[in-house]
Order: sequence, then C-alpha cells, then structure tokens
Amino acid sequence: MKHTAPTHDFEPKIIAFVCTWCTYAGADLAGTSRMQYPSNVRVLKFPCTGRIDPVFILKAFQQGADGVLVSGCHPGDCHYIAGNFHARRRFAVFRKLLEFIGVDLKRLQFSWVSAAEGGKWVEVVTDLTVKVRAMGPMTEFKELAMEEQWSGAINTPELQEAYNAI
Amino acid sequence: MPLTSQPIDTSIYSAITDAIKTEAERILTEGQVTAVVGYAAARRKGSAQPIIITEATDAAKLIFTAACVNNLAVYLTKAKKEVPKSGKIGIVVKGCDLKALTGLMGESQLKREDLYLIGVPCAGVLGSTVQPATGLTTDTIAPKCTECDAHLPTGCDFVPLQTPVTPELEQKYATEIARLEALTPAERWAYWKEQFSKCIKCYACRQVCPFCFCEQCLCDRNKPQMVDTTPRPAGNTAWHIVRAMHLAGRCAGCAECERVCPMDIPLNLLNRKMAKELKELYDHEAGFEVLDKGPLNSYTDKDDQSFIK
Amino acid sequence: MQKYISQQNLTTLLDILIAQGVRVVAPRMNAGTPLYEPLESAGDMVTDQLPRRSAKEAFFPVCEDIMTYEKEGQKVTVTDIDPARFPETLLFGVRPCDASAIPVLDAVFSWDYKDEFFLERRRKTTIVGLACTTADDACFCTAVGLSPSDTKGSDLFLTPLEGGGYACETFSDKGEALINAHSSLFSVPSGAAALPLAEPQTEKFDLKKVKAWLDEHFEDPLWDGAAVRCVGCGACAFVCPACHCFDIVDEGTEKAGTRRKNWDACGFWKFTHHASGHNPRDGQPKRYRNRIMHKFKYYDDKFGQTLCTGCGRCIRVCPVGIDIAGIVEEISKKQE
Amino acid sequence: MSRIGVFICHCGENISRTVDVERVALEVGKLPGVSFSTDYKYMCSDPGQNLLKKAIQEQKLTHIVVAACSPRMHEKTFRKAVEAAGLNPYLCEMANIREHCSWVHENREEATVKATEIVGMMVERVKKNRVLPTITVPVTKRSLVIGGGIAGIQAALDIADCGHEVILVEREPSIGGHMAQLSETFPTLDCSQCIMTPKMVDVANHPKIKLYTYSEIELVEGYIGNFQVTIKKRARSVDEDKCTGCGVCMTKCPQKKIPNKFDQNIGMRTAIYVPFPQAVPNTPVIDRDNCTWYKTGKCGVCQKVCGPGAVDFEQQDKLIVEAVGAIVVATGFDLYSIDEKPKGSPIKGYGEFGHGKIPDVIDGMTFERLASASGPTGGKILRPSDGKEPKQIVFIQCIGSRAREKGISYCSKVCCMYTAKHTMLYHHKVHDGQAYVFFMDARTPGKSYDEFWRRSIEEEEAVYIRGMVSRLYQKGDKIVVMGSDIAVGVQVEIEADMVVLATAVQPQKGAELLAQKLGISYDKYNFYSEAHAKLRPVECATAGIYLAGACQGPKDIPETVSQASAAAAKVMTLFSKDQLEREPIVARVKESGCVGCFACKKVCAYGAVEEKEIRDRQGNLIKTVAFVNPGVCAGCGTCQATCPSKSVELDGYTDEQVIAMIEAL
Repeated sequence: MKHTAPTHDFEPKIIAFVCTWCTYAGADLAGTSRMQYPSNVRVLKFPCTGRIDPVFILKAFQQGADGVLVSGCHPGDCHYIAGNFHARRRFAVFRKLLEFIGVDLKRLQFSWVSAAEGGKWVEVVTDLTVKVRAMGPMTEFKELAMEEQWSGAINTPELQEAYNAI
Repeated sequence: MPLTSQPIDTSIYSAITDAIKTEAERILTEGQVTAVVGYAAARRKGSAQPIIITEATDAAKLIFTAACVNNLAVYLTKAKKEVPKSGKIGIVVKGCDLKALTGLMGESQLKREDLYLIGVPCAGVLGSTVQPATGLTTDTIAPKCTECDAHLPTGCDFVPLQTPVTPELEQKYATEIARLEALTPAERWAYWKEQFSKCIKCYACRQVCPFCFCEQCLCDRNKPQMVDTTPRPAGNTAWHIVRAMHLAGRCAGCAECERVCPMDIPLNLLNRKMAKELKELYDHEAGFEVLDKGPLNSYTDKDDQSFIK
Repeated sequence: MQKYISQQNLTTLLDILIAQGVRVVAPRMNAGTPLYEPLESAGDMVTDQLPRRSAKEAFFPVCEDIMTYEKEGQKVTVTDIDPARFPETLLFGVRPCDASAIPVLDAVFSWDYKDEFFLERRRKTTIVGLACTTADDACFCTAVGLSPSDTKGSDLFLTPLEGGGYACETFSDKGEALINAHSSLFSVPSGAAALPLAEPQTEKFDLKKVKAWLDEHFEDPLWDGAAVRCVGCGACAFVCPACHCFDIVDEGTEKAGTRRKNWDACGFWKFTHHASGHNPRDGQPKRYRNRIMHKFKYYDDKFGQTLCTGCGRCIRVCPVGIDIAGIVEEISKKQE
Repeated sequence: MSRIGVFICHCGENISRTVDVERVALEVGKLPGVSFSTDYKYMCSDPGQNLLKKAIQEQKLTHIVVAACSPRMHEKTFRKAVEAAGLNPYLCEMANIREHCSWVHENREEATVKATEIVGMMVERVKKNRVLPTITVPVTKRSLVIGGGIAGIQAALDIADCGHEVILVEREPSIGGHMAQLSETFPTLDCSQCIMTPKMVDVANHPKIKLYTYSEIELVEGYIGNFQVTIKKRARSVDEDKCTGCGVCMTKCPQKKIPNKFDQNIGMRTAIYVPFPQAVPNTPVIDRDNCTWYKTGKCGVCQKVCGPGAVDFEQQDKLIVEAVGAIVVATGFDLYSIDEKPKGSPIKGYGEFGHGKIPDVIDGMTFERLASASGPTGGKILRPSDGKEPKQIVFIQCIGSRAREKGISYCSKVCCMYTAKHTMLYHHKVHDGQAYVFFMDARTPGKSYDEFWRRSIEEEEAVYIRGMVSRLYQKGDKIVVMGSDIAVGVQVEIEADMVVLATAVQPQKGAELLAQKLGISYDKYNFYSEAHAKLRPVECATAGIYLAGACQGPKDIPETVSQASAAAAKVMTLFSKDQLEREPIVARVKESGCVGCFACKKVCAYGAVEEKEIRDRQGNLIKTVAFVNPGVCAGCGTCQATCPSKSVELDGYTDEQVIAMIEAL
C-alpha cells in the first residue's frame, strides 16, 4: 500500500452529477479495472442527465464545491431516448448565464462518458481536479455566503466561527 | 446618434387614446368581451395605472400615454385570479406586451380565442426612474424601447391607424452586454454582486412578470429549500440566477422586472443576455409566434456540444 | 440646545466619527441607487435624494441572524447572537418622514415582548434628522400631520440655512452628548434664514375620519377597486419606514445553520398561508385591505399612532401605480 | 427522528485494504439520525444479510445504508433483504465505496475520508427517502397487430396460438403483404405463395384472430396493458357476412381495365375485385373511384348478379374501438421509385435513368410479378412495352440504397439476394437470354446465401459487372445502359431489352403519421426506432408497443419472421401476469402547484404526461394540470428538471434527496 500520494496545498472539492446508465457505470468500470484517479470527486447518481436541474449546480457551488462535473450518455445513447439532448440545451444555456454572472467556466465541466469509458472517466475527473487545484478555491460563492446586508452585520468572532462550521 | 436629449414624437397617443375608448366601448356594448384591461389616468400628474373595466360607460377612462408602462399581460395569468375568468377579455397591448401574450399561448396559459387584442402603435414609454409627467425624450425613454422591434403590433383584433415615428437610438442593452462580456469573470462577478446585494426580495420582479405564472414559485417551496429565501447576498444571487434561467427562451423583453425593481437592479440585462445566447445557439427569438415547444423543451441532434468533453 | 455647524465642520465631524470606529450611516449611492448605508468617508454622502429604502433598517435590518445551531449525533448546540455586539451608530441625514417613524416602531418592538435586537440597536444609535428641501408629487408627509421640518424621532435636527451650514437643535441627551463631545465644531446659532423647505401638495387627511370609516368598513367594495390591480409583491412594505412585519427562517444544512429574521410583507400570498393550505386572506384586495387597516386603524387601536409618515415611497415603487395617498383621501371623503 | 442503520462492508479485503472501515463506521455513527453503524466482512453473504435483518428488528431501524460495492451490483440484493425484514425496500440505499473509492484510490487516509463522505451523503439521502409501493397496472390480454404481411401474420398466429385474442388490421383488401406478391424466395427458390397462403388461411380460420382488412388505425389512446384503439373500417361495398366469394360479380363487371396495384399496375382488374385469387378474406371490394355505379349512378351489374345480395352500395366507413394490452407494429415497407421527387424533398429521383419514364425499366417487385406463375403474364418474362421476351436483361443494384446523393445512405439488405434470384428465374425462363448485373459489392451474409449468389454466376451464367451505371436511355426499342466496370477499368455500354432496378426499401408511406398516433419514435427515414439497437431490438421505447419486420428497417423473410415471433414472445411475456409490476421510480405531479404549462409533456419522450382537468363539486373546471401515467413513465426525470415550479417529482430522485446529498458534502 502506498502512503506517498503527492500532497498539495489545496485539495479542491469536486461534485459530479452523473447518469446511472452511462457515466456511473463508466466510473464503476474504472473501479473494476483498478484505474487510479484523485479522490476529490463525490458522485451523485441520477437516472438521466435530463433529471439534473441547473439549481443543483448552483447549490453545489454554494455548498462549497470548487468544481462541478456533469456527465451522461453520449448523444444517441440515452437510455431514455432524449434526456441527454434536453440536458445538452439546458446546460449550454445555463453555463452562459453563469459565465455572464462571473463564474469562471473552467470550474464547470460537462462530458459524455459511456459505460465502456472507464478510462475517459478517469481522464475527465483527473483533468478537472488538476485544473481546479491549480485555480485555487472557488471563493466567490463562499464569500457571498458570509456577506450580510450592512444592517444585519455584526461580524462577531462567534458568528464567524459558526459560519465556518457551515 | 444624438448626443443630447431629443424629444420623441408622441403626438399620435391622443388619437390612439380616442380609438381605444371607442373600440372598448363598442366591444363591451356589443358583448364581445366581458372586460377590458387597459390604462387609466392616476392621481399623480401625468401618471397612468392599469384598470380593468367591465362597463361600457367606463371606457371613457381608458388612455394611452408615454406613462402607460405596464405590461398588462400579467393580469391574464394564473397568478392574478382577480380578473374575471369567464368570457372573452379585451386587452390593450403594446408590441412588447403582445410578445408576452404570444408566449403565454404557447405555454397553455391563454387561448387566442379568449382574447380581444387592442394593439397600440407605440413610439416608446418612459423609463422607470422618470417622473410620470416628464415628456418622452431620448433620455427619458425606457431602455427596452431603444431595442424595440415591435412598434406596430401585428395579429391584433384592432389597431388604431397610427404610425409611430421612432428615432434610431443607441441599443442600451446590447451596449451594456458587450461591455460586461468584455470584462473578466471576476469583474463581472463584482458587478453583479454589487447589484444583487441591493436586492430585498420584495419579488416585484417576479410578481409583475407575465411568465412567472407559477402558482407556487420554486423559491417559495421549503421542502427542499432550493434557493435561500433570506435577502442576503447569497440568497439574492441564487434567486436572480434561477429567475434568469427560468425565463431563458421565454422572456421577450417587456422589461417589467427591471422597471419595477425598487433597487434599480438591471434585471432585463440578464434576460437580454439569455435571449442573445438562445438566438446564437438555437436561432430562437421569443414572442413572435405561438410555439408548440420552447427552445428549452426541444432539441435537435445537431445542437452545439462544443462545451462537452 | 441650539447651535450652528458649517458644511465643512459637518464633514469633519463625520470623518472624525468614522475614524473613531463609529458606524456612520447616511444616504449614499450604491450602484446608482440612493440608500442609507455606512459611510467610508463623509464625502460619499448624498443628501439631495430621498433614499430608496427607509432608515428603519438601522434598527430593523432587512435580514438579521438571531441564533446559530449545530447538530452532532443526537446533540443540538444552540448559540444565541448577543445584541451587545452591535456597533455604536450615528444615523445621519435622516428625512423627517423616516425619523418620525422610528418612535412609532418603538411602540411595537417594546410592547409585551421586548425585542432586544431592535432595542439594543436603538440604544446604540444617535439619530440626526435633516429638514427636507425637496418633494415630489408622491410626498404627503403634511397630509398625515407631519412636516418637512418635523423633529420627531431625531436626537439632533439639522436645518439647512441660506448661505450654507445648518442650524442644529437637540432633542435628547444623545443629541446633546454628540455636540458636547465635538463642541469645537459647533458655534452659536448664526441667525441666517432656513432654506425654503419642501412643500408636499397633498391635502391634510382627517385621520380620525379615516379611522372612523375603517372601523365600520372591513367589508367594502372600495377594497376591490383599490387592489384589483395589485400584483402581490412586497415592494411597498419593504420601502416603508413604518412597516415592520418579519418572518423567521432557519437556513443551513442538516449539520449546522442559522435562524434568521427577515422582512416580510402582508402583500405576499404566503404571508397568511396556513400549513393546511387554507389562506384567510385569499386575494390581493384582502391583503391590501390589511395594509391600510394596519396603518390607519389597527396600529392606532393598539398604540394610538398612525403607521404612515407620508414619505410616498410605496407610491413611487408600486409596479402598478397603487397610490396610498389617493386611497386614504378617498376614504376620508367617504366619511363626510 | 429517523433511526438509520449503516453497514460498512469490507468486501473481503477489497474495501478494507484501502478504507479504514472501522473508522468509517465510527465517524458516520456520529451523524444526526444514525442510531446504528457497524462493519462486516461480506455484507452480501447470507450471514451479512442476516446481520442486516437482525439489526433492523433489534434496533428498530427505519432507514438503511449499506456501504459496499456499486448499487448496480447489489442494490437489489440488499433491498430484498430489507424487505424481508419488514421495511419498504426503497428505504435502503447503497453507498458505493468500492468501485468509486477503494478500488480507485491507493492512499488509505484519502480513501477513508472519501468513503466517510460518500456514506454521509447517502445517510442524508436516505433520510428523505419515502416508502414507495410497487406499481401495478392491469393488463388487457388482447393484442393489436398492425399490418397483415408476413410479419403481422406470424406475430398474430404466435400470439393467438397462445390463446390470446388478436386484432389484426390490414390497410389493403387482403392480407399477405409484399410476400404474397413474390414469385420464388431465396435461397431455396420455393414458391412464395405456396408457403404464404396456408398461413393466410390459418389467420382467417383462427378462432382467436379478429381480422380487419381494408381498415386503418384512426386513433390510439392509453398505455401499456390498457390501449384503446379506434379502427376505421373502410366501406368495402360488399357485405362480408353475406358474400360467398363466388366471384361472379368480378366476371360480370364491365370495368375491366383498371391497373392492379398488386400486379405493380402491369396487370388489370375489374372495379369490384379481389387483389389476387388467393386473397384472404376472399371478399371483393368495390373500387369506388373506378366503379361506373359510383361515377354515374348507373350499372349496378354486380348487385344484380350477386346471389346472396352481398353488394351494398350504401355501405359506410365504420369506426370500431378495441381494447388491447399490447400492440405489434408490422407495417412493412415500400419501394423507392426513381421518379422525380417534389422540390425540397430530401430524397431525390434518378433523372439520369429517365425518372421512370422508360417503360421497360422496371423495379424488382415488377419483375417478381412477371416471374410469378399467377402474375399478369402467367410467369413469362415479357416486356411491358410490347410484350416481347427480353433477350438481354440488365439488373442494376443499389438504386437509392447507399446513395447519399439521393438521400438514402443505408443498405436495403435484400437486393443482392433477390437480384441473384432474378438472374436465376430469368435464366430458367429465357434459356437463350443473357443477364448482366451492375453491382457495388455483393452482401450475402446468411445461411446458404453466399452459395446461392455464387450459383447465379457459376451455374446460371449471370454476368456480374462491378461498377455503377451512369445513364440509361431509350434507343429504338433498346435501352442503352452506360456504366463502368471498375474491376477492369473500362466503360461498358449494353444495349438491353429490359432493365430491372433493385430499388431501395423504404418505410410505408405515412409511416410517420402512424408513429405519431402510436406515440413511438422514428428515424430520419421514418423507420420505427427500437428501444435499444442491440438489447431491445423488438420493443419500442413506448412501453407495450413492439416492432416486427421491415417497418423497423430493411429485412428479408427469415429475419422478419424471427422478429415477428420475438415480438409475439414479448407480448406473451406481458400477458403472462394479470398485473404489470414495475419499479416505483416514476414521476408524480403535485397538483396543487401545477399551473398546466405542460413543459413536462413537451419533454417527455414516452408520452407519459397527460392533461387532467380538476373540477369542483359542481363540475366547474378549476384548472387543467399534468398527470403522469405511472404505467408509461420510464423514470428519467427530465420532466422534473424542466418543471419551473417543481410540481412534478420523480420518486426515488426527489429534489429533497438531491439537495440533502449536496448539503451533506
């Protein structure tokens, strides 16, 4: 067993929203093939990318994700005929909105990973982790969560501590 | 492009007012409609407010001026239950308002046959921070009017025969969008953070939007609390992102959200940016025809996926 | 106590206070919108525009945290927010219509339940009123018995003078303490005439008649007529200096979170929506009626005061042009 | 408060080698709501499952998280175990700490932290899980088969032989389809009608088969197990109950020169007719467009000569509603024609071949009719233009097929084989004739197929020229065929007496309209789409609808028959239970919040969303809302992500569950 994984100053939190039929299965394949990738990613399973609401991405960033991955079946492979086509449009538009608001889109990755592409899963997750690690923490939403309307602000140390706990 | 403020000709509005009065009186008298939604003068000098009349004798109250800023389509949505639901309704619409009605028809909220559309040839209306009695000029005109492509509404049941004279104006949103797009993400974030920090969650933007017709807004649900309700910067930002996303491909730019925002947040800028993206991605422009499926309810197998690995 | 302060000295005073760590809240521009906000420098102050939101938020914030909680296993730890932490504040340049609402709010926040969050901020804040020189046709302070030079609610009141500077008059110990602490900046009254004050055009309401009518007309067609166009937003209540309804929400995750007190508005359908699904105020007319009743009847019944200072903000921001002054005028005429 | 039990599996050493399972159990034990947490060597083993069941009972656990392998591996196992212990199976979730953690990370500390977080996430999720009852849908054990060609006939007979009623609907006056038109069949050269007609008769005589010919599908409502189908039975003008099929009417009909579609319009028929002598049913139909009585109000000879009085000029179209539980679509194919196509059509004709205006340039199906013993020439190969026997005949393959420039890129699959068959039939009938075949490449996979193709060259003397034909034109009574032989690299010019084009197989005309009525999807050529190209080739994505034969794509007879039997087997599987049981992962509408914008309906690929009216006690319409039919919903959740007010929710993947997971991280 290795205990000498490279250490970094900052380890990003990556949240992945994936469909169960292709990408989740692809990630399973990466496991059964004993491929190795950074441990930063946390996977949330959905029946289909069509189920993934843009609000989830927003919520993930708000909850402290430094990078978000959305991944599903390749076009034409959707288990539910067209869920990924609907998702494709939804996210094409949503990422433009986030970009306009000022979110750096390098933190938000979309991919098609099939059940056979264990290797691609590893590549996508590794690339995003390395990229986001280099960018440093996603501070925007975290700072925003600390901000108060001036009239409600007291900024006591206790409160600060409580916020940090959240 | 005029550098100084130039007056905009609104002389046709008095003839339009007369025509609206006559038409509303006729359709109410003949029983073609059960009510007419229009504008009436209000207490403050030069101001106007929405009015719903059901008696032909009240038709004389109807007006059209540059202070008739509201998009009355909101009164026909499910969020507004007070408007009589039985029978055909007459409604006074500017070109921008008509686009909202068109969208509502596509979303099964209205039926064309239930409406009697009184279209208004419109040269523009006043901006939100302007006193109602002010004259319409290139400075006082609402920003949305600078990008108007529907001065003359089409497909109405009645349109007074007037042609608005409209000067070429600097397209305020296009200019501002271009300016923001040229900034870095961090600069844009700073811009919106400042704007959203003012928000007090009065939801005027939502309540006045014809497309926010949900009986229960996602943001009013608490199991789960998808969006924080608290008017803190975090919840405010989330709300405005969700709002813009829900309007993407649907909003046709009546800009009511921006007009009514008591904190002057440029909300229509978000909507116009989304409209611009939908035009570029899917060649979609909202409000011109009743669509069976909106751009985010449909797809083609050739949609752009250059952003997907 | 009556004194004079020059514009220059006033700026100096505020800058000194800011440097001393006092939170100086005064009208300033935030992204193009005039608001009462803490100043970083006295030069940022803008006094020629009525701030879009009232000064009530200095005591009753848009949103404030009241406690935090943490959960671990079966254990829940609650930490109260200590109001002692609130900063010393100078609320400066407050229009009479805003300042006069603050004593009105004192009544409700120190009634059977003493709201320490409100009261502690109140104790720590000195209010400097400023006589009003600009009015538009939405202003109606004179109609509800106030005036552009009403000193109600102010600890210290400034009146701008011809030729510059301000006449200062104190109305409390806090006001006097402020002058005494910086006496070198103040001088004896100059005797110069005050600048012409704003003159709201609305006729004075007979508030007794209004209340008498409201006492008898809970059900009345007037409500439908007034509010059929209301779209149910909270803009009127949120900009109002006297509206004070709030909602309490818990925000956070399963593990930790904060309990918050947020502004609420009786115009929202959700305001009176019961968990059962029933809503006793089902429809905007009923909700709007509550707004008028609360301002001109219920608050009077309970505290002998009117919950409106005629600032006209709700008229200016109403998306659909609902005009409280017009409606109250109509009511007062009905009672003839 | 929930009492959650968490069970961490070592998976032998597969997990515990990298993940400190004891520490994970200890850490998650501290989470709010967790009242029991433990680790075990093999959770999926019998002792492991018993441990789980025992803990549920002893600890009164309300929700379960099993942290082990992928849910794709053992979710069913643990849900069953949980159910056996008396909990609803959907109150059990799996945390994948093997495939997604221990197997992909080497650092023990990192893997342990990640495993703890994965389990923590599933703990928060399971708290929001609801009891989900299994969904049952009643099944009507009758089926509809659309199309009476060999595919429909085979499917109908198989289903009916299992004792279930079948409604067989055919658009033409007789069943039989294209197979009835064929002369002989490859690779055995047995006579098509000889093998086909007994099956047609079986259909007619089968007590469980209700046959509607000269009928079409008007409307399809309902869902799997519960379809209501409206069938339009067109007026035959002959009463089927009275008609004895004696045929006197046809011999007496004065209109005798009407081109017979069954004979590819080279043979003639009367106005009252059966398309071919072995037609089933053997009841004539009056072609009203060509009948003198309908055109002028005079004649009526058929009525006069009909002994049983079966001719009924007043007969009307009838709408019949049938309730069925399953539908087999077997509408077959049509053939591409080289005719000029309407402007803007994605499919083009062949101007270089004269757009079908040269009379002796025919298609393969016409050749079948010429070669058929019961055809218009009595089995003689004769030119349509002058009735002469062609001595030089050219067959051209891939007409339309694999021709992207003509708008069709697929291979029609059967042409190589039938062209080889045609050269043989020609050689058998015209001994001194010479057949030439222009081909790109011969595709002959299939039992005895390649042998058959070789026979046409080696024994039947067909000359195969590898290359394409660039132009055809009439020169005197010859047709000049200009082509190239790419094997030798020379231009070839043949003066032929007749040319036979192997035209592409296309879906039936109007296939897309039927698909829209059925709510099934189709590709850009209008072939119907199967649910999965490999693993569900006979099912439609729309539950309860199955595909057989060439309507799904070009097929030969054995393949068609196999698929028809497969479709029948699928129908029988459905009919094997009285109630259809399915996983309760379906969308549900919260009617109080729904405003009826029907965005959900617009994005539903399954047609599962219906419009439902909500009325008060007096019957006044309050509003129209969406309703998700749980029998049809496939559970993708696209509707929920689309719904602006989140008034539709996918059970098992609710927003509450998702947000709880995100917040746990």
